[in-house]
This record gives sequence, C-alpha cells and structure tokens, in this order.
Amino acid sequence: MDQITELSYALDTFYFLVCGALVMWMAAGFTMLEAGLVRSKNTAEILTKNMGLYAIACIMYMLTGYGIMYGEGNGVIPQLSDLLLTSADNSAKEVIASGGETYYSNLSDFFFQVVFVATAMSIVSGAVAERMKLWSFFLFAVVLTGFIYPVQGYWKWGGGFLNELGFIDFAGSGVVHMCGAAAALAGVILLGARKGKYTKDGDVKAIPGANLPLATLGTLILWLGWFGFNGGSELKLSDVSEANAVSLIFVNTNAAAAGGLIAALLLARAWFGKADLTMALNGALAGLVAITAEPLTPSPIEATMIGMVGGLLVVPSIVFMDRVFKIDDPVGAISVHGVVGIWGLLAVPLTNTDATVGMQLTGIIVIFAWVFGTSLLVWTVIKLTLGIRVSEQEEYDGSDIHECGLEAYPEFSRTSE
Amino acid sequence: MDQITELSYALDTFYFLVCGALVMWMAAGFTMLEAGLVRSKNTAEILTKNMGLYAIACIMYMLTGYGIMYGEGNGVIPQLSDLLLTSADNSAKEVIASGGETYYSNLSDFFFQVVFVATAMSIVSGAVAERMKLWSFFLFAVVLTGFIYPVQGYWKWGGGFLNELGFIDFAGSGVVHMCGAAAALAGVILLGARKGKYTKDGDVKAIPGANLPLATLGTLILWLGWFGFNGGSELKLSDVSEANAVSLIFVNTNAAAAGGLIAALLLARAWFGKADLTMALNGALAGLVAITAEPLTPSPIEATMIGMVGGLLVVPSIVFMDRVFKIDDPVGAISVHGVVGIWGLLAVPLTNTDATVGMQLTGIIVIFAWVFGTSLLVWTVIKLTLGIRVSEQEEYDGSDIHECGLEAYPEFSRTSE
Amino acid sequence: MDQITELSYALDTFYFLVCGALVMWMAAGFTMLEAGLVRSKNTAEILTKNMGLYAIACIMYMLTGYGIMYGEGNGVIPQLSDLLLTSADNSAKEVIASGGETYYSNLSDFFFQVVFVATAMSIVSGAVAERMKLWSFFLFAVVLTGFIYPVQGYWKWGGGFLNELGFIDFAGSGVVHMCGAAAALAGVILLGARKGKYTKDGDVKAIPGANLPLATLGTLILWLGWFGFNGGSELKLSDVSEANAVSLIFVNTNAAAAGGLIAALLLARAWFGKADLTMALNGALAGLVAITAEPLTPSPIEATMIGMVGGLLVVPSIVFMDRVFKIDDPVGAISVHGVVGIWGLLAVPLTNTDATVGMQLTGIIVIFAWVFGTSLLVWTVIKLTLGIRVSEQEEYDGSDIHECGLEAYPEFSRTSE
Amino acid sequence: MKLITAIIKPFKLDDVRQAVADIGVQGITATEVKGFGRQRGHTELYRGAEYVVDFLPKTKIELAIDDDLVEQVVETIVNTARTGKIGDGKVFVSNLEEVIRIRTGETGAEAI
Amino acid sequence: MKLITAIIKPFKLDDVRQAVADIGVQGITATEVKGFGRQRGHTELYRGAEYVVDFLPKTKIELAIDDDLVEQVVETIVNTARTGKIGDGKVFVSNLEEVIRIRTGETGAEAI
Amino acid sequence: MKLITAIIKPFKLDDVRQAVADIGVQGITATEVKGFGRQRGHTELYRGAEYVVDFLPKTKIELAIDDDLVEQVVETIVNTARTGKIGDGKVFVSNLEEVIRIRTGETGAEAI
Ligand SMILES: Nc1ncnc2c1ncn2[C@@H]1O[C@H](COP(=O)(O)OP(=O)(O)O)[C@@H](O)[C@H]1O
Ligand SMILES: Nc1ncnc2c1ncn2[C@@H]1O[C@H](COP(=O)(O)OP(=O)(O)O)[C@@H](O)[C@H]1O
Ligand SMILES: Nc1ncnc2c1ncn2[C@@H]1O[C@H](COP(=O)(O)OP(=O)(O)O)[C@@H](O)[C@H]1O
Repeated sequence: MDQITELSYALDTFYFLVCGALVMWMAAGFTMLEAGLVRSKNTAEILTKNMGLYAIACIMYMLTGYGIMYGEGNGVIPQLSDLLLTSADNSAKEVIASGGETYYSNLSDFFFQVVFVATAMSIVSGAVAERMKLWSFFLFAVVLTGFIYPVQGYWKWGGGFLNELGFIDFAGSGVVHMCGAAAALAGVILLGARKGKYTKDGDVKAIPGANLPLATLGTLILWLGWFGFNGGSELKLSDVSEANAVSLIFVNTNAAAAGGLIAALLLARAWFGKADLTMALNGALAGLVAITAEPLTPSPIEATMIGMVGGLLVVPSIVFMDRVFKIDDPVGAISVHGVVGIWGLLAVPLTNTDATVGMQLTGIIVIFAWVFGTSLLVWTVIKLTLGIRVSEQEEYDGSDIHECGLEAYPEFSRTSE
Repeated sequence: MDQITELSYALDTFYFLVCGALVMWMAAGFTMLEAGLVRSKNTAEILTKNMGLYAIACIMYMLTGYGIMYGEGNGVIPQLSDLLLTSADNSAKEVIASGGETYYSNLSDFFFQVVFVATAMSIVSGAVAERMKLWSFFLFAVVLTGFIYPVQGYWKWGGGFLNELGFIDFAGSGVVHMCGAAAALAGVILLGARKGKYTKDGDVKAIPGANLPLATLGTLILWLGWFGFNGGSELKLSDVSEANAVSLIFVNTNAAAAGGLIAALLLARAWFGKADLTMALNGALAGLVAITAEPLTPSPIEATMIGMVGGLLVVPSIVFMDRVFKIDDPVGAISVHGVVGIWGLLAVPLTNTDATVGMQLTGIIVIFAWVFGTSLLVWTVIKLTLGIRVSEQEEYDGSDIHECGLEAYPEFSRTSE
Repeated sequence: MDQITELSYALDTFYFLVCGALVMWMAAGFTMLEAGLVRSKNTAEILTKNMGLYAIACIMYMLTGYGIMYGEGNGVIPQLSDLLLTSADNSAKEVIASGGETYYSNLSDFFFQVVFVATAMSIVSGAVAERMKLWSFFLFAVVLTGFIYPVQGYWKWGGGFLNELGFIDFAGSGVVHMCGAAAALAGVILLGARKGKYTKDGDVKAIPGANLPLATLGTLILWLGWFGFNGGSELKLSDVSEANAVSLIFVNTNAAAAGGLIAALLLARAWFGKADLTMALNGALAGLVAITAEPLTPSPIEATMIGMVGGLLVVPSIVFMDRVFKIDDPVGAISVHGVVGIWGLLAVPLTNTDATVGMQLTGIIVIFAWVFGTSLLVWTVIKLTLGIRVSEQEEYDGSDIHECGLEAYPEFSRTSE
Repeated sequence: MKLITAIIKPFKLDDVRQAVADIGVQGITATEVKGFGRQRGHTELYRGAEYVVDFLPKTKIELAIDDDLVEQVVETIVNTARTGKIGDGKVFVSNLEEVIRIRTGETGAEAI
Repeated sequence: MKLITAIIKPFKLDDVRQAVADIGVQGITATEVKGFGRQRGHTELYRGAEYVVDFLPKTKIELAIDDDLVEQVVETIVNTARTGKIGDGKVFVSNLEEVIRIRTGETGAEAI
Repeated sequence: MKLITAIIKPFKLDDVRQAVADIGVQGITATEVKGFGRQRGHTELYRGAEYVVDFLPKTKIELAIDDDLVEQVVETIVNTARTGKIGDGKVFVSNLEEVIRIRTGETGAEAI
C-alpha cells in the first residue's frame, strides 16, 4: 500500500515536471514569436528582453513570488511565507500519512508555478516591443513577477478571496494571460506608438515583422507548451478519472487551438481577401487562451467552438486596437491574451455549472483593476525616473545597436526602414 | 490491487499523452523543413498551409475520421461510429473490471491518433509546394484527413481486412507515410513541375531552398517527435516487458535515423563529390520512415542497417524522380515517405517472422491503390472546379504576396529569381 | 507486490526515456546555437557537422562506446564488453527477483547514455567552426565517441578508479562538458584562428555570428534539454525521496541557468556598456554547466549562486581566451564547457560534504589530461594525413560551397566578408 | 538628357519619391548602398571585441530626366532630403547620351 | 568607350547575359535595385493594415563597351529584355573617359 | 569633377577605403554587386542537380573627386585592389557635371 502511495506520488510529480518543462518551453515560443514579428533592427533586443525576463521571473518568484502566492494571508492581503527556502520537501512518512492528500513534490509544484509567471511576463514584452528601454523593462519585470502577479495569483490560486467567491479560472486565462495583457496595456498607454506607425492624418501604417518562419515556429512551440500549461493544471494524474481528465484537457486544448486558427484564417480571408498568416497564428493562440479558463468541462466539440469564438474575436480586436484606439501592439498580445482571456473566462459558465457570469465578471474586474492599476503606477514611476522610451535616434537606428551593441542579422542586407 | 490497476492506467495514459505531444511537435518539424526548402517568396504560404492543414486534420478527424477508423464495419467498408463525441471515457469501474484489458484513456488514444493524421497530410504539403493553390490544398486536406486516411487506417489499425490478412505495419510506414506520399504523388502528377524547374531541353534546374537552418531544425524536430510516433505505437508501457519494448523502440528509432543519415551523406559525397546537407537530412528522415513499419523486432544493429538502406535508397530515388520521371517534389517527400515507406514495409519480414513478403506487398498495393486512386479523383475534381495551380504571374511573384498578402522576410533583400 | 515492482520499473524506464529524449533534443540546441554564431557562408557546413556528429556518436557508442564505458575492467583499463548487442534486457523475473535493485530497462539506459556522448562531441564542433575540414572532423568524432569519451566515462560512471577515489560529478560537468572542451581545445590549438580574426598587430577583430535568433533558440533548446540531462542523471524517480530529488534537480537546474544569465548580462553591461546578447546566452549555458556537477545538494538559492559564478566566469574567460591566449573559439565553447565545467566540479564540496577539493582536482586533472592528450594525438595524426584545415580560398569563400556544394541562405544577399 | 544620382538617408526615400513625382518625374531607380563620409561610422561590440562599422546605410536614387528639369529636380531632392545633420548625402549630375525604353523601343525624351 | 546601363526585369538577367555574351561582351556588373515607374506597385495587407509597396524589384546591369559595339549591344538588350508588358525598363548610354583593368593595369579598349 | 567607379573584390573594400582616405578622399559610396567576367562562376549541386552560379560577388565603389586627383586615386585603387588573380575588377572614369552637398547646398569642389 505504502509503496503504491509512493509510486503515485512519483508519477504525479513526474507528470508535474514534464508539464512544467513544456511550459518552460513556452519561453522559447514567446521569444521566437516576438523575434519574428518585430523589425530586424530590434530583434537582438527583443531576444535579450525575453531571455532576461525569463531569468528574472525565475529568480524573483523564488525570492518573493511563490511565498506571496502560496503563503498565509487573510484572503486579500497576502503574507510572505518563506515556503520554499526553509522547509523541506514532503517526507515519505508525511506522504503516506496524508493518505493521498499530499501527492506531489512541493518543488515540482514550484517548478510548474515558476514557469507560469514567466509566461505572464512574456506577454508584456511583445506589446511594448521596438521602443521600450531594455533596463526599464527589466525593472518592471522584477516588480511584476515578484509582486504584482503573485498577489492576484494568491487571490485565486493561493486560496484567496476570488477563489472563495467562486471565480473559476482553471489554468489562467485571467491569472496569467489577462494579467500579462493588463500590465502590457498600461505600459503601451504610457509608451505610445512606434514612430511611423501612424501618419499625421492618423492613418495606420503597417510595420511588417521581419521573419515569419520564426513567428510560426514560436506559435507551434506555444501550442506544444500549452499541453503542459493546461494539462498540468489538473495537478493530478494518478487514477483513472484524473488520467481521463488530463486526456480530455489535452484533446480540448488542441481542438480549441485548431478552431481558433481556422476561424481567424477564414475571417481574415473574408475580410481582407488574403489568408493572413499572422492572423492565423494569433487565431491559434486565441483558441488556446480561450480554452485555458476551463479546458475540462467542455466536450471536444464545445472546446473547438470556444476556440473558434476566440479566433473570431482576435481579428477584429487587433484591427480595432490598431485603427480605433491607436494602441500599437506589435504582436497583438493585448488582443490575444487580454480580450480573448476575458472571453475565455466568460465562457466558463457555458459548460461549467459551478460558474456564474457574475462571479467571472468579478474576477475579471478585480484582476484587471489590480494589475492595470499597479502596473500603471510602476510604469509611471519608471518613466519619471529612468524613462521608458528609447530616444528617437535609437528608435530610428534600432535598439539592437544601441542597447545590445550588436545586430541580430549582421550580414544580411536589409531594405532600409 | 485496484489502485495498482488505476495507477497503471494513469501511467499508460500519460505515456500516450507524452508521445502524442511529441507527435504533435512533428507538425512544427514538417513546417520548418518545408519552410526551409522552398524559396523565400513562397515561405509564408507554406507556413500557412502547414498551420492550416494541422488544424483541419484535428477538426476533421474529430468529426468523422476517428469514427470511421475505429468504428464498426465489415472489415472493408467502415461505418462511421460516433465514438468520440457521445460516449464517456472509461470509468474506474470498467477499467478495474477489465482486468487490465482497458489500460488507457480513450481520449488519450484519440489525441495520439489525431496527430498521426496531421503527419500524413503534412507530407503532401511539401511535395506540392510553391505552385498549389492554398484553398484547393485545404479542401483536399479536408477529404484526406476526414475520409481517405481513416478508411485505410480502418483496414489496418481499426481491425479491418488488412489486419486480418496479417499485414504488419507497426507505427505507419504504410498507413501514415506511404499514404501521405501516395496522395502527394497524385497531386504532383496533376499539378506539374514548378516553372523553371525543367529547361525546354528537359534538363533539371536546381531550385535551392532558401533557409537550410530551418530545414535542419525541422529534421531534428521530426527526429525527436518520432520517438513519440514509434514509441507510442507500442500502446502500453506499464510492465517490465512493455517498458523494455518501448526502450528498444526508442533505441532502434534513433539508430535507424543515424544510419540513414550517415548512409545518405556518404552516398551523396561519393556520387556528387559534396556533403549535400539536404541529402543528409533526407537520409535521417528515410531511416526514420524505414524503421517505422517494425521498430520492435530488429536489434539495434539491424535497425541501423534498415535505416542505412533507407538512406541509400532515398538519394537515388530523389535524383531519379527528378531527372527521369520529372516529378518535381521540392522537399523529396515522395521519396522519403513513399519509396522508403515501401522499403520499411518490405523489411518487416527480415526481422519479424510473423510477416511475409506477400502480405506486406498486399498491404502496400491496397493502401497505395486506395489512397492514390481516391486522391487522384479528388485532385481532379478540385482541378476542374477551383483549379489547383496558381497563375503563372502568381508563381513568378511568389504565392506569399498573392495568397497571403504578406512576405515571409519582408526586410531582407533577396537575389532575384 | 510484483505488479508494483513492474510498475515502478515501467515508470523509471519511462522517466529515463523522456529525459533521454530531452537530451537528444540538445543536439538541436547545439546545432542552432552554432548555426547562429558562425558566418552565413559556413552555416550549411556547421549544420552538416552537427547532424553528422550526432549520427556518428549514436553508431560508435553502440558499437564500442557503451561496451567500454559500462563493461568490465580493472578500474583503469576498461575492457570492451558486448553488453548491448548480445544480452537481452531484464526479464520481469529478474526484475522482481532483484527486489528493486534493477529498476529500469538496460536499453533505456543505453538511450540516455548515447545522447550524452553526442553532447560532448557537439561541444567540439562549435569551437573548431569555420575552418576545420568536414571529413577530418567526422574522423575525430569517430574516435572521440567510440573511444576517448567512453574510457574516461568508465573511470567515473562505469565504476572505475575516479569513482572509487570519491570524485563526484553528478551529471557530467567533467565527464561530458569539460571532456568536450578539452578535445576542442586540442583541436583549436592545432588548427589556429580563423583568417581575419587577428590583425597583424595582434588586435582582435570581432566576427559576428550571422543569425542571433537561431543562437537564442539554440540556447533555449539546451536549457530545456538540460532538465533531461541533469534530471535523468538521478536515474530513479519512483519513490517519494527520489521524486523529490528529481524535482529539486529541475528547480536547481533552472535557477542556475537564470542566475548565470543575469550575472553575465550585468557583467557585460558593466564592462562593455552594452547588454551583449551573446554573453547572456553564454551566461545561461554557463549556469547550466556549473550546476551539472552537483544539482542535488544545493538549495535553490545556492544553485542560483553557483550559476551566477558560472556566468561571472564565462564573460572574462571568453574575453581572455580571445585577447590574451588568442584562442579563437567562435561560440565560446571552451569557456562555457571547460572553464565553467571546472568551476562546477570545484563547487561540489561547497554543498556536498562527501566531496573534497582534492578529489575534485584529481578528477579534473585526470579527465583533462586524458582527453586533451589523446585528442591532441588524434588531431595531430589527422593533420599530418588528411589535414584538418580548409584551404585559404575555401575559408575565404566559405565552407558551404566547397564542402557541401550549397549555401545555407542562397537567396539572401549578404554584405561581403 | 541628364542622369541625376543622389545619395540620401534611407528614411528620406519615400518623401523624395513623392516630391519628385509631384514635379513630374516618372521614373526612379533606387539602390541600397553603404556610405563612407564625414559622418563617422560607429563601433559595435561583439563578445567583448570591438568591431568598427565604417560604412553606414544609405540609399542611392537615379533619375534620368530631360535637361530642362535638372535644376528643379536637384532643388527638390536637396530640399526634401535635407535634415541639416551630417550625412545627408550628395547629388551628382552627369550626362546621358541616349535613353531607350525597352518595352517600346522609344528613345530620347520619349523614353524617360 | 561607353557605359551601357540597363534596368531590366530580374528574371531576364540570365537571358540578357547570354545574349550579350554571344555578341562578344566579356563583362557585366549586375545590381539589385528597386524601380518606381509607370508600372505601379501593389498594396499588401499586414494584420488588417495596408502597406503600399511602391518600388518593385528590378535588376540593373552595367556594361563598359567599345564605342562601335553600342548599337548592337543596346539592340540586343532591348530585344532580349522586352516582354512587352509595362515595367520592362530602360537602357541608358553614357560616356566613359577611361577604363582600367585592375589586375593588369591595362587601359582603354584593352581593359574592357 | 570626375566619378571614379571601381568594381573590386569584396574583401579588398577596407584596404581600398583606407588607402584612398589616406590620400585625401573624403567620401565613398559602396554597393554590393554581382559580376560576370573572365573569372568564371562555379557550379553548385543541390540534391543531385547542377546549378550554375555565373555571377560572383563583387563590390562597386563610387567616388566623386576633383579632376586633379583622378590619376592618383585611380592608381591607388588599382594598386590596393590588385591581387593579380583573375577577377580583380575594373575602374571606370566618367565626367560629372555637377555635385551638390545636400546638407549645405554647396556645389562643385566644395561639395565633394
Ligand atoms: N566624394 C564622394 N563620392 C561618393 N560618395 C560620397 C562622396 N562624399 C559623400 N558621399 C556619400 O554621401 C554620404 C554622406 O556624406 P557625408 O560626408 O557623411 O555627409 P555630408 O554629405 O553631410 O557631408 C556618404 O555616406 C557617401 O555615401
Ligand atoms: N526616368 C527614369 N530614371 C531612372 N529609372 C527609371 C526611369 N524611368 C523608369 N525607370 C526604371 O525603369 C523601370 C521600369 O519603368 P516603368 O516606367 O515602370 O515601365 P516602362 O519602362 O515599361 O515604361 C522602373 O521601375 C525604374 O526602375
Ligand atoms: N566590360 C565590363 N563592364 C562592366 N563590368 C565589367 C566589365 N568587365 C568586367 N567587369 C566587372 O569586373 C569584374 C571582374 O572582371 P573579370 O573579367 O572577371 O576579371 P579581370 O578584371 O581580372 O579581367 C566582373 O566580375 C565584372 O563585375
């Protein structure tokens, strides 16, 4: 018996680690996606940002984030607990004594959680690309990953008040994706559009990404990683019903992405007359974000539909952000993760009877308000001190030379911009 | 005891999901391989094709494919069963009652199967690249993945007559790879060669792929994914002999790829005087295709040899397709998956005494005839209605601008073609 | 009970295979890293080298390497045992009889080991890039992977005298990384710097890598693969304490990489005034190499520090190799894997009380002396026979055209070099 | 007929194209070039080693025009391409003996 | 000596090279350029926003030749490069005062 | 004023830039070009099919200079760019009627 309990624990821990490794891989996905969608003169810098933010997220979440998110607290105000660094992992004795209540290594949980916070931060880098100062961005990353994210994470996943209220967000359409988008939105508002994005008459000028194979690769990496993101969020695998649940999550995650891709591609074809690859990619990501709030209760067909709506939303959202709100988001992160994240949260009640639209709205408002508000504050402070925007000359020359001192593609001659 | 059964079920399901995720990753492999081997002006379009076909495969296989392939039927004519959408997954009770007969989640099986059909369709996109209309291609994808593939899949893996006859195809050298190649061949024949591929005198003009690092990355992704493809096809892992079997499959899959690569590289060196990277890549893939029909009975040394023969076959096959048959296959898909797929199937009797050359030939002929025949029909219908080939001007300008309205590498100046 | 033993065996085997697949994936990481850090005219060749060396490693280790490394012997002189090819894998009976002593498939072990030797060889290709003859390199790969590596592997992991002495190298900072670096160093010394790297006055001329997104992707692939590299080296997962151990290894591996990245980035910023992306990438890799010798005894904070020191070491090491020792190492492999590998080994006593600096030094000296000595001999023999360096004209034109007969990016116009 | 060759800053290309089109120029051929001049290049750092970039990206435009347009075109280019900062570039005027339009075979002023 | 400069459609480069080589031209220098002319550019769409491509890819070839070859070379280029569709390009003829072959130092007709 | 146009081997660019700067040339415009000449191209192989590369990479440099510098500049270029092997390239000298510096509007010798 004890051996079975130990073996179950080992399997669930391994499942967690494998899922965590897949989520870590999403860092590569965001990096490639963003590197493909910026201009070549800003490519080395966006690579540096993505590498750096991942490392910062890992360190900050270890130092303070995890302790805030899964510490003690009164449900609203978290209390930093030094969970990770002082306490030992579960002993075999404890595990056996728990009768199956303790079924995975705490450190495997930490590993899984730490890669999530990096995901949230990755969303920001895309939206502020091509004009945000490198070190100001890193400073913001420290605050988001060490404080802003964990606090709202505590409210939901740490067992805080949003959880108590019945807000449902299975794998993080809100806690991770909308959170990242809200922080990004605050940054973009203070930052302004890239030079040349809007003409004096307010017309939009497209600024094409330099390397679409990279962007496509990034999307496929994210798609793969999302199996870990959603699949691992079931937290347990080691009996028949849990194994079935994880399987359903894999199937639904895949179906939603496929649905989102097809819907966005068809809509773009109908609207613009062309099969816009970048919209197809965003459609797939939208499908993934949409299903993330609840990948377990929908049937595969329903999951496909939820993803399709995500895909149908992301296209006009990107266009309106661009044209109407003049929000310059080079990779469409705010639409994909924010607008569609909200859709995902609101879609939960469609298949999960435990959820209500009211509670979902509450969760959305709370998370958005917290993340947007605090981020706006932090961005503002940084703006007033270090500054957040590169100089005009630097923007014209590209951040690569000025911030990194090297070029992403030094040998290839490029048409001037 | 029951807990052990449940735990076994969980482990086998997890193993299936992990293998399925690896096979899903092959979609990225094909995408990168093809994006690297076409010209830059057609790169965004091939990316769109690959993303789209994967999504179509996922949806069609869910709607009809899986029901056809694993439904009821008389062994020849399948019968669409709504397996997936109505019936619940195995309950713990059923699993325990089955005494180990039911050892993984049905949905994990679906997930594993759905990524296989995408693989088959990915083979087609490479062969028809740079001249096939995007939407006609997607239409064909709907039919192949929703109907043509599942029917022959039923004949073998769904327990149909090919299976009854004793045809052996462990992981799909025939059902997946030769199937894709046969569909591709039918398409290429109706489509004709790319403009400029053959001079008026019938000489071959090489059309180099634009980005060999991408093609290499694609090959390495496929190599990795293949561990899931073959390894998962054992279907079970949860006891000593099954675990040993899966390990042997991993070892053999790796050995065959290594053998194929070396053999193709040496042959290319001897024949052309140069270490042709693209042939090395195709050699590795040929090794993988060759071992797919039977990765379990050969010893590692035998697996290496089977892969080597694959690598030795693929080089002349590509050259002869090109020079003698004037079959223009930009990525060599028909040779890698078709010719070598046949070799793989014929090699089964060498190490597996249950197989006979006669039965293997029967399987090859049946699958080829079915897929080639139905595909030819479908391509012809599409050709007569929508058309399958882009206009001469579009081919000259590149599909990217005309079909997708954007360019894969808009900033990099390119030498004219 | 027996079923539990079998299930444990299956889980440990699966864990081994998954980790092995992750390590195999590191081949893609090295390939992309190196392809991004060389000039475009040598890119196809470095791709060919990486593909070829992986295949050679797989075959040679199967033929002789594994037999040497895990065979019988007197502790110093190994004895080739034909472990792999003749003996069957563990039977269920043996496993059960062993009472848990035999807990994974021998073939899964072979798979895990075979990808390690490929890693060692991959380190060499980067350091000798852009001027080493392709086929001479392959010849060296045959000897290293079939003989040089396995012998020192035997001394440590095969239970030889280094192991007996108490030398500790958990996952291979020495056996794999420093080994690769020592072989590389011997090659580079005989080979000399790339033409144009040093001016007549001895000034260093930077030769920027052509494609930094690829190099970044490669680093992220390596980072992911390293979870398998270190995580799998625990060898067992199937009880609570082993599962905890593997979790800690994952966390520490990630933390060390993050620490290395941040430290190198900050140091480069302080020293050069710019956020040098390539140094950040090398910093992450340095963190990974540093923690590899002992990822289990440090706490996550300690692991971060060990990684940080790695990152702090790698930057000056690269600069001094370049400027002072005039060792031209295009990707920094000797610094990352050699210098930092030594740091990793020396750091073991800081957290592991079983280790002593003396024993660690002994191990370092023995491995370095063996690998450097034998490699120098082999390189010398090859130099005197086939030659190791391409002709001046070939170096000027690029190896791609001369060795491979094709170009990596045939369409993109490049600024002349 | 004259050939006007101007070396300008790349981001001025669109403005110059627009401006000369407005005064009736019907054809321009543009080339990416690298320029060395009074505007110094810059030093990049790669892995701690310096690396001087002497040549800066510029765009060269060539316009074949009728003799009587020379002054106006040159003036337009100079005015539009000027930023006042170093590195704005040069305009060269040279003589063309003949111009032929490939499509029609027209020559001289007709062909421009 | 004259310098013949032709702007042609890129896919005509090989044919033109062949044709002028057949009539004895021994050297050509080709440059990728972008052309603006009567042949309009096109509009691309990127994420729903338009994006006008004014300049189309062209190839410029330059040939230094002896005076007495001018007519024949121009004719050959025009005939070979012509597709009859808009955008076929132009040929410009200008004077060269001197030509030097770097390898040998030869000048004038010898150097061509 | 004269325009000196030289087609050289790409790796000679830095040396030539240095050499002409040393004798007082203050501006150079460089272009990547492809050259066809006595130096034959080469044949590449791609998947077993041949593939002739006729045009080899060359660099074109253009220098506007004062008439009295012509001889010295040409000599410097020729001497610096020479390797003695085939394919070293050509120097062309042609006349410039006017030169204008965009930044200042200066013309003639001032503008160079
Ligand atoms: N004498 C020259 N010959 C050819 N090109 C020149 C010459 N002088 C300048 N140029 C080109 O004009 C560009 C700008 O010149 P520069 O001297 O930097 O600034 P400015 O024109 O403002 O004095 C250079 O980068 C070069 O391309
Ligand atoms: N006046 C001109 N000066 C320089 N280049 C020109 C001129 N007119 C045309 N060109 C070049 O020739 C190309 C073709 O010209 P265009 O007007 O489009 O067609 P066509 O030559 O058939 O009338 C243009 O793209 C441009 O590169
Ligand atoms: N007549 C010419 N007109 C224009 N460019 C030429 C001419 N002859 C040679 N070139 C250029 O000079 C380069 C070198 O010429 P080539 O004949 O190969 O060698 P060499 O100059 O040593 O005789 C050619 O690649 C081409 O770019």
